[in-house]
Amino acid sequence: MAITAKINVKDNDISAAIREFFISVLDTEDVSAILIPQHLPMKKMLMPTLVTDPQKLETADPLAPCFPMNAARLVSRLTRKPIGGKILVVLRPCEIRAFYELVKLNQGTMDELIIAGVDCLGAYKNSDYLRFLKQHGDKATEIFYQNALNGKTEITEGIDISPACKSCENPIPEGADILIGLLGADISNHLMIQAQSPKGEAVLKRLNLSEAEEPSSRKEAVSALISKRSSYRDEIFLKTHEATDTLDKLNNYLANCVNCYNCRVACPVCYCKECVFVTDVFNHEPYQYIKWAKRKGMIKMPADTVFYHLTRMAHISAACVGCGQCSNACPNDIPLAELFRMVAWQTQKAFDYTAGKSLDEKPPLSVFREDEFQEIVGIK
Amino acid sequence: MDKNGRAMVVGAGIAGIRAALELAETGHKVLLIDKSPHIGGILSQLDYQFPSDHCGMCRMLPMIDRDDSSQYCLRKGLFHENIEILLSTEIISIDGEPGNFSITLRRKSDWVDSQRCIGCGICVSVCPVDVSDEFNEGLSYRKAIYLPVPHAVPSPYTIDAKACTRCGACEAICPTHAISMSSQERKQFRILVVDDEMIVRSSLMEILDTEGYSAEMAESGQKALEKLAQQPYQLMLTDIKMPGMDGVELLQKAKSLYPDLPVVMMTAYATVETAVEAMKIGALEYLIKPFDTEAIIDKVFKVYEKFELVHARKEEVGAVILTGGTAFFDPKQDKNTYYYGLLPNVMTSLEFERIFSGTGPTQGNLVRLSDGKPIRKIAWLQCVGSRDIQINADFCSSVCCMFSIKEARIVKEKSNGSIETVLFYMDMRTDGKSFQRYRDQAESLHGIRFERAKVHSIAPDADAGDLMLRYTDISGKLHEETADMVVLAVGQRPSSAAKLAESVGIGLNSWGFVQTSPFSPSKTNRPGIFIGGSFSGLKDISESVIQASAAAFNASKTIQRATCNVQRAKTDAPLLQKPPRILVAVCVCGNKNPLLRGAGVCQELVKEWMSDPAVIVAEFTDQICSEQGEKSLAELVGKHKPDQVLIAACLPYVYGKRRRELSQRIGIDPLLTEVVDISSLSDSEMIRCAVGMGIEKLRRMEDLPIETLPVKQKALVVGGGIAGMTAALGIADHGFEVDLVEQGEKLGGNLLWLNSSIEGYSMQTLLEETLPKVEKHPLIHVHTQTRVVSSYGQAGDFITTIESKETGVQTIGHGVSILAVGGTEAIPTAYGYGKSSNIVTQKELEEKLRNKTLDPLKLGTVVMIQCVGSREEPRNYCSRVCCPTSLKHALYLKEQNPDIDIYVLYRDMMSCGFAEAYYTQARKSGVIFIQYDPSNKPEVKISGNEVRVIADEPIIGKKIEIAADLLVLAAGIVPNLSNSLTHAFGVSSDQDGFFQEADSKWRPTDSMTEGIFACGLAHSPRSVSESVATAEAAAQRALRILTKNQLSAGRVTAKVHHSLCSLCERCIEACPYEARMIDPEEEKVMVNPARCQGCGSCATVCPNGASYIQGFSRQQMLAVIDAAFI
Amino acid sequence: MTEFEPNIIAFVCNWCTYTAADLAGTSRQSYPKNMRLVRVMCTGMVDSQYIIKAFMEGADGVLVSGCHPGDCHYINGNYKARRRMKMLKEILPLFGFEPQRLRLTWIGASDGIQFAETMRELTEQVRVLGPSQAKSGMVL
Amino acid sequence: MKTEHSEASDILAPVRKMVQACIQCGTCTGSCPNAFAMDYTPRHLWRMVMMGLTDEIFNSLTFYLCSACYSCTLRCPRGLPLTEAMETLKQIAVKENRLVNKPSQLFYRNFMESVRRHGRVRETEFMTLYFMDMKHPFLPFRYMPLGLKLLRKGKLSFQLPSGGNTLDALFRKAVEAEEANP
Repeated sequence: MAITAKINVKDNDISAAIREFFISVLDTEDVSAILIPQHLPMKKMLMPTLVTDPQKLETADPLAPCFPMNAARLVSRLTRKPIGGKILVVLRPCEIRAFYELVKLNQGTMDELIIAGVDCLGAYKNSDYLRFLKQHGDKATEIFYQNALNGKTEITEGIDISPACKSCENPIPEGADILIGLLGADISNHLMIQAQSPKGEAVLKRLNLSEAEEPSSRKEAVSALISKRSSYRDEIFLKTHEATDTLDKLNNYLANCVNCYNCRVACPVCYCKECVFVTDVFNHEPYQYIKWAKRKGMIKMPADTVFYHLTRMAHISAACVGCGQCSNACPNDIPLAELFRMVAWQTQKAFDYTAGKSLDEKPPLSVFREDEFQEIVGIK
Repeated sequence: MDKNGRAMVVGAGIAGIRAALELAETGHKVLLIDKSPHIGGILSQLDYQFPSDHCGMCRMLPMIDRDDSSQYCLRKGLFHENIEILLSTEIISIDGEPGNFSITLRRKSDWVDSQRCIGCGICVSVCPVDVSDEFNEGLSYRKAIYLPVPHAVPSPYTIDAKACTRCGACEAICPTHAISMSSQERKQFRILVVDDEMIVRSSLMEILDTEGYSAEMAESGQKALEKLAQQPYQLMLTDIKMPGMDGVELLQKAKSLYPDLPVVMMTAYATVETAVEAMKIGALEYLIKPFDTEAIIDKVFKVYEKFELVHARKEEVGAVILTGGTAFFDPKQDKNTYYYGLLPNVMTSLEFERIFSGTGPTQGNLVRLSDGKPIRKIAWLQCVGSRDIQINADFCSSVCCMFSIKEARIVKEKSNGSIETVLFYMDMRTDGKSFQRYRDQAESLHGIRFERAKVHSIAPDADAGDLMLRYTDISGKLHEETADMVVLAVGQRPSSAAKLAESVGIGLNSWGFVQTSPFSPSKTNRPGIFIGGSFSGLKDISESVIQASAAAFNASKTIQRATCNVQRAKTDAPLLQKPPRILVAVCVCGNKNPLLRGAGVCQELVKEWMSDPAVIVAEFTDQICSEQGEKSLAELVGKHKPDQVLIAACLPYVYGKRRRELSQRIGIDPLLTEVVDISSLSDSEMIRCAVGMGIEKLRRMEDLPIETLPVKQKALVVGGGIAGMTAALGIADHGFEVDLVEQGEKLGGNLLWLNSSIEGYSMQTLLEETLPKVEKHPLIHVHTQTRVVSSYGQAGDFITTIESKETGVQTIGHGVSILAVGGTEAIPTAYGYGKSSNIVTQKELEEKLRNKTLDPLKLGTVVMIQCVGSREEPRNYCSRVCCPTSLKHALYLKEQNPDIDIYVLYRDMMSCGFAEAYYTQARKSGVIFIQYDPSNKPEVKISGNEVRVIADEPIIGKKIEIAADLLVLAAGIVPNLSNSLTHAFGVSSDQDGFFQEADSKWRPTDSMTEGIFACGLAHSPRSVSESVATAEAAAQRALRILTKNQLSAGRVTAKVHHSLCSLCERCIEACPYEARMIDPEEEKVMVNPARCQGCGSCATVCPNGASYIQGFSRQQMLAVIDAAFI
Repeated sequence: MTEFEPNIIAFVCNWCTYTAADLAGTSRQSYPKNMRLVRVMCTGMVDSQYIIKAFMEGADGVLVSGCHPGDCHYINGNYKARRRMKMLKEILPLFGFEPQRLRLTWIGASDGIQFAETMRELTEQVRVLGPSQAKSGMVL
Repeated sequence: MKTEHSEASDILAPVRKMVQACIQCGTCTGSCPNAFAMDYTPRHLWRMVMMGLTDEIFNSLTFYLCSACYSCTLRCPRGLPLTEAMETLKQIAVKENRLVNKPSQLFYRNFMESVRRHGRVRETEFMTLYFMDMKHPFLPFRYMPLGLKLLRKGKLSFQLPSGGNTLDALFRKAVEAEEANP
C-alpha cells in the first residue's frame, strides 16, 4: 500500500523543503487548513499555527527541535465537531499518540483529519530552544539535524534535548497518515515521504511526487536510535526509582511543588475541563486545615500535593505518552516527566497497553475481562 | 385497607418473595406468610447457584421505586412498603371466592420479641440444649434458642419450643428483655396421668415435670373422673387395663364430660387392638408400654402445640398464591442400596451444599465431616429418587443434573482443580438455555468426568471412610472405583404444603404434586388460588421465578379492578441547601459498653462532637432499640429539630426497617439518618472515629429530591403467537391499551400447525379460545402484516415506528415493550434432509398427521433422530421440546398402529419433569431407543425411495441397519429474533440468537434495558405452557411500570455536574444499565433516573467528579475517610 | 511497649461483604476491632482517590471487598474494581507502599467466617510490616 | 447386521414385554454377581431381546448363569422383573428346544430329578446321574477336588437315600398345570 516518495532538498535547507511540501498540499483544494508550528514574528518563538492561506506558511518550521506545547490538545479542539473540510496537522510522534488517546476519550475525531508526522530526534526545553535559536539563527533547524542524525544532540554546550525525548523509544510517527522521514535519509538531498494510510495515499497521489524506495539504511538507523533511547530510558527509570522509592523520597522529589497545576494544564491527556483538585471537592473548610495540622503538628501548605500527583498517576499514567511537557511546564523544575514516564511504563506494562499506539486498544480502565488479574485478589 | 387490593402469598421462599415483590411493585398490598421462622426457603441454604456459581439473588429487588424496599442482601431479609411478612404462620382454611377470600391463619407464639431483640446472641451462650440444626441439614448442632438462618433480620432469634426446657436462662440474661417465654405457659397445660401402677405414674410425672408441664396423677378411673370434674385438663393419659373402670370406659365417660379433651391411651403390646378401638371412639393416640421417653415428649408436645397455637387470625384477601416449594427424596426411605445414613460419607446434594457453604458445618472447607479428612475425590450419583418406577417416581426432577454439575464445578473452583470429580448419570439433562455449554465447559475446562453409568451400590472401602462404587460402563465392562465422598443427587418430592393445597380443594397429580391447568401452569382448579415456583413440581430456579411472576400476574388480574391506577402519593421533601444540623445519639446499650461507663469519657466525646458547628446536639441515651429508647430519641428530635440524625448503636441491620419507621415518626428522611455500629469497638478512640465518620457522611448529605418520569400507560407487544397474545390479553385485561404487532397474516404463531401437547391437550382449542378474546378486546389493537422499524425512548416513554403493508408507517407511543416474536423449527442440513420425501422434520410430521396426508397404518418402520444440529456448535443448546415431541409422535403412531417399529436415536433423552412418564410409556409400548454419541452419528443412506439408517448400538456393540419408511428429524428451535429487531429495541441476543435476559435466574424476562421484556420462544426454547408462563411473567413485569403514571427514581442516583463534564462518555460506557446517554441537542450527558441503580461505576471512571452519585459524593467520601484517621 | 495496632480501612460493598461483616458480628466471629468499615454500594464505586487518600491519611492497610465474580448486584462493578486495584497495585509500591497493604477480596454474603479470617489475617500481615511510612513524617 | 423382524422373534414376546421399559442404565449388570462369567451382560441380553436377536440369545450362556439372587430385580429403577425374565428365557429354551447349553440343562434336569425323588438333593446321586447323562468319561475327575472338599466338610453323604418319591405328586401337578396353561 505504502507509497514512498522523496522531497528534494536544496542547499541543505530542509525547512524550506518541508515548507514547500506543505504549501503544495494546501494548494490542493482538498485540504482546507494546516496546523503547523511556525516562528511567530515576535521573539521568533515557535508556536502551532492554523493556516488556510498557502502564502502564510513562510515561517513554518515543523522540524524545529522544540514543541512549546503538546499540540494534541489543539487538534482535539479542532476536531471535536465536524468543521466541514479536511485539515492536515503536522505533529510529532508523541503528539500523535496523545491525540489518539484523546480520540479514545471522545475528545477528538479522525474523520476530517490528515496527520502528517515527522521522525522525531528530540526537542529542547522551551527556554533552551530560545537560546539555541539565538545562537544559530535561521540555520538552527538545519544544524540540529546535521548533528542529531549523527547522534549528537548537545550541540551548544549545556543545551540538550529533554530527558523525556532522550528516553523516548517511539521516535517514528507510526500513527500518521503521512510520514516524513529523516532517519536513514541523506537529508542534504532529500527527505523521505511515505503514505501510511489510504488517506495519506490520496494526498500524495494528488501531488504527483516522484516515487522512491525507502532508504536502505532507514531500518538500521531507526533501531539504533530506539536502542540508544531505550537504554537511556532504563537508566532514567533506575535513577528516578532510586530517588522516589519511599514516600519520604517522593516528598523530597516533589518538594518544590506549589500546586500551580501547570503540569496538568500542559499534559495532553489530562483532558478534564477542570481538574478535580480545583473543584469544590478540594475547597476544604477552614477548620479542616487546622484539624490536619493538629494531627501532625504541621502540614505543608498548599496541601494535597502528593495526593494530587498520585491521583494524576492513577488517572493518566495509562494514557501517558511521555512527551515531557509536564517537566517543560513546571516553574520549579521538578523532573516530572521522568517520574510519570516511570509510572506509565509500569502501569501500561501491567495492562499490556501502549498509550497512543492504536485506536483499537481501549483505555485499560474502560474495559475488563472476567478472567483477568486473579492474582491480585485475596490476601494470601 | 381495601381487602380486594390485597393478595396473600403462602410460602416465603424465592418464588414467594418474587410473587410478593411483583404484586407489591404493581401497587398491591401483600401478606407474605411462611410456616418457618425465616424467609428465603431452601435458597437460604444454597449459597451458590448456577450459572454464575454464586448468588445474585438481590438482583430481584425492585429497580424502580427501589427506595420502597430494602436495598441489601436478600438473604438478610426483605422489607417493602407493600409487603407484610408473617413468619411461623400457617394457613388453617381458605373460604370465599376470587376477589373475596377469607383466610384463617395460625401463628406460633413468639417468645422472642422481634422488635426488641437486637441479635446480640448472648442468649445462645447460656442455652443448655443442643439440637440438630436443620439449616445445616442436621450436619451440625444448634441451641434451643437460635438463629434459624444465620444471616437473617429482622426477628433474628427464635426459640424451638419443642427442644426448649424452659430453664429460663436466656430470658434472664437478655439485655433488652426481648424474651418472655413465661415458664408459666407450659404450667398452664395440665395433664392428668391415670394408671394403677405407681411406678408408671411417677415416672411419667417426672418426665412431664421436667418438660415443664403441670401433671397430676390418678390411680383409677374413678379418681380420674373426680379430678376432671374439679378442674379442666388439657390432656389425659390413661392406661387401658386398670382394675375397676378400665381405660376405655374412662375415655367414654371423660369424653361425655369434655368432648374436646385429648386423650392418649397407654397400652401394653397385647392390648394394642383395644387401643385402636379406643381411637375409634375418640382417643387421640396411643402409646405402647414400656415407654420411650422421646415418644411421650413428642406426643404430648403435639397436643401442647395445638393448645399453644391459639392465635388464630383472619385475613381478607382478593387472591392467594401458593408457593409451598418442594421437598426432597429421602434416600433412607427406599431400598437404600447406597447406604445413605449408614455410611457417613454418603450425603445428599442438599447436605453437600451445606458442606461448601461459608455458614455450613465445615465453614466452607472441603473436608469430610466424619473424620475431618480433606476430600480428594467426590462422586455424584444422579437420579436418586427420580426416574425410578419402583418408588413411584416416574418423573425426572429436572434440576439435579444441573445442580450436580454446579456443585462439581464449585468443588473444582474451590480446590483449584485438585479434587477429582465424577458424575454418574443416565441422561445428562441440560435442557435449558446455556445449560449445554455449561456442561461442556465443566468437562473440557474444569476437568469434571461424566460417566454414563448407574452405580448400583456403594460399599465401604478398605480405607476407613472411603467408599467403593461398582458400575458397568456402556460397553458392559465392570468397574470399581473409590471415592472419599458420594453425593446423591436426590430428586424432588411434593412439599408438605401440598397437603394444605389439597385441603383447600386443589387437585394433586398422581405423584402428589399440585396439578395445574394445561396451558397456564400457575392456575389451579380453584379460581383465585394460584401456584408459583416449584410447588407444582420439578422446576429450577429460573422457571420457578417465571412461574412466580406468572402467578402474581394471575393474582393481580383477579384483584386488579380495585387497585388499578391507584396513584401512590409520594411526598417529595423540599430540597434543602442549608448548613447541616446533626443530632448525634449514642446508645450506651444498658451501660454494657465498658468504654462508655466513665462519665469523663462521655463528656469529652460530647464536647468534641459539639465543637463541630454541624452538630447541634450530641447525647448518650440508653437502648435506642427499645420502645422506650425510641420514644426518648423522638423527644430529642422534637426538642432540637435537627435535619440529620446519627445513631451510634449496635448492628445497623437491625435498624434497616426500624430506621424507616423511626424516620416516619420523627419526620426525617431515612437517607438523612445514619446508624453506625459501635457495639464491637474496642476503645473510645474507635467510637470517636466511627461517630466522626458518620457525621462526615451526614454533613454532606443533602436532602435529595426524587426524580420522576411520566409513564405512557400503554404497551407494545411484538409477535402474535401464543406468548404475544397471552401477554397482550393480560395487559389489556388490566385495563391498559395494547398494540399487538404481528409480521404474518394471521395471529397464532406455532399454534397454527401444532396438534396437541404431549399430555393430549388440544392446541386447536387453545387457539380457538384465545384468538377471539384478543381480536375482540376493545383495548387491543392488532396490527398484522406489520413490522417494527425503530423504537426509541426509555421505560415509561417509548416511541416506536411500525410499518404495515396496508396502512403504511405509523408511530406509537407506549410505556413498555414485550418481544414475543417466537421461534421456528430449524432447517436440518444433515441426514439426507431434502433428498427424500420420506425424510421429514418433526413439524412436517405434525402437519402430515394433522391434515391426514400420512396414514400410520401404512407405516412399517419409523426412525427418529434427535438433536439434529442441536447441542453441538454452533447451535450448542437443547431445544427442550424435541424429545417430548418425539415421544408424543411415537406414542401416537403406536396407538394408531401398534405394529409400527419405531426407533428413536438419541443422545440424552430430555424428557424432563413429568414428561419422563411418557418416555416410560413409549418404552413400554415397544419403541426402541438407541443412544448415539455425537462423535459417531447415525448414517442415512438413500437409494430411490428407500431410506436406510445405520447406527451403532452401544450396548450390543454392533452396527444396526434399519430400513425406514419414515425418518423424522428433530431439528430443534431457532429464534425469530432478528438483528434488526434487537437493534431497533436496543436489547441484546445471546450467542444463539435468543433474547439475552438481564439475569437468567433473577430477572429472566427482563432485558438490561428497563421497560423491554421478552417471552415465549424468542426468549428460549420451551413448551407452549412454559411459553404462556413467560408471557404472563413478562406481562407482570410490564405492569409494574404501566400501573404507575410516573416512575420514581431512587435517592442514591447518579448525577452530572455539566459544567465540569468533558463529554468523554466513559460514564456512558461504564453504565451497566444503559441509564446514560448524550443529549445531542444540549450536548450534555443525561442520566435516566429510572434506569440508574446508583452503582457508581460512572462516578469512578470520571476523573474530576463531573459524574457523581447522590449520597456518595466524592467530597463526602473523602471527608469520611479523613474522619476515619482522626 | 504495646504491640502495634494497624489502622485498616475497608471499603465494603453493600450487598456482599457488608452483609458478611454483619454476619461475622452476629455469629460472634472475632476479628480485629480497629477496622474502619466504609460501606459503599459497590466496589465499582471505590475511586482510586479514596484509596490514595486513605494511605495519605496514614492508613496502614486498605481493603476493598465485594461480591464474587458473576455475583455483583450491579452486574460487573467488581470487575471494574479489580482493574482499578491492579492499577494502584502497580503505582503505590513504586513509592514504598508494600503491596500487602492494599488488598482486594471477594467475600460473599454468607462468608461471615471468611470475612473475620480475612480481617485477622490482613491485620497480622500489616502488623508484620509495621506502621505505614505515611504515618511518620509530613506528607505533602 | 440388520434388525430382525422375523416371526421367529415372536417366541421372545413374553420376555420382551417384561423388559420393554428398560432404559439400559446397567444397574442389573452392575448388581449381578455372575456377570463376570456371562458371555453377554444382562443389559446386553435385554437389548438383544428388544432387538429380536433370537439366535444369539439362545446361543448365549447368560440366562443359564442367572442364580436368581434377585439383586437386579431389587435395584432396577424401572422395577422390571428381571430375574423372572431370565427364568422365562430358560423355559422358552426348553420349550422351543433351543438348548445349546447341554451340560447346564442336564445339570438342572438331574438336580430336579434328585429333588423329585427325595424332596431334596442327594449330591452323590445327582452327580452320578449327571455324569452318566454327560457321557463324558473324564468328567468326574474334574469334579474330584470339589467333591473331596465338600466331603471333608461333611457336606457330602454317600448314604443311599431312604424313603423316596417324596415330591412325585408335586411334580406331576406342575406338569399338569403347565399342560393346562401352555
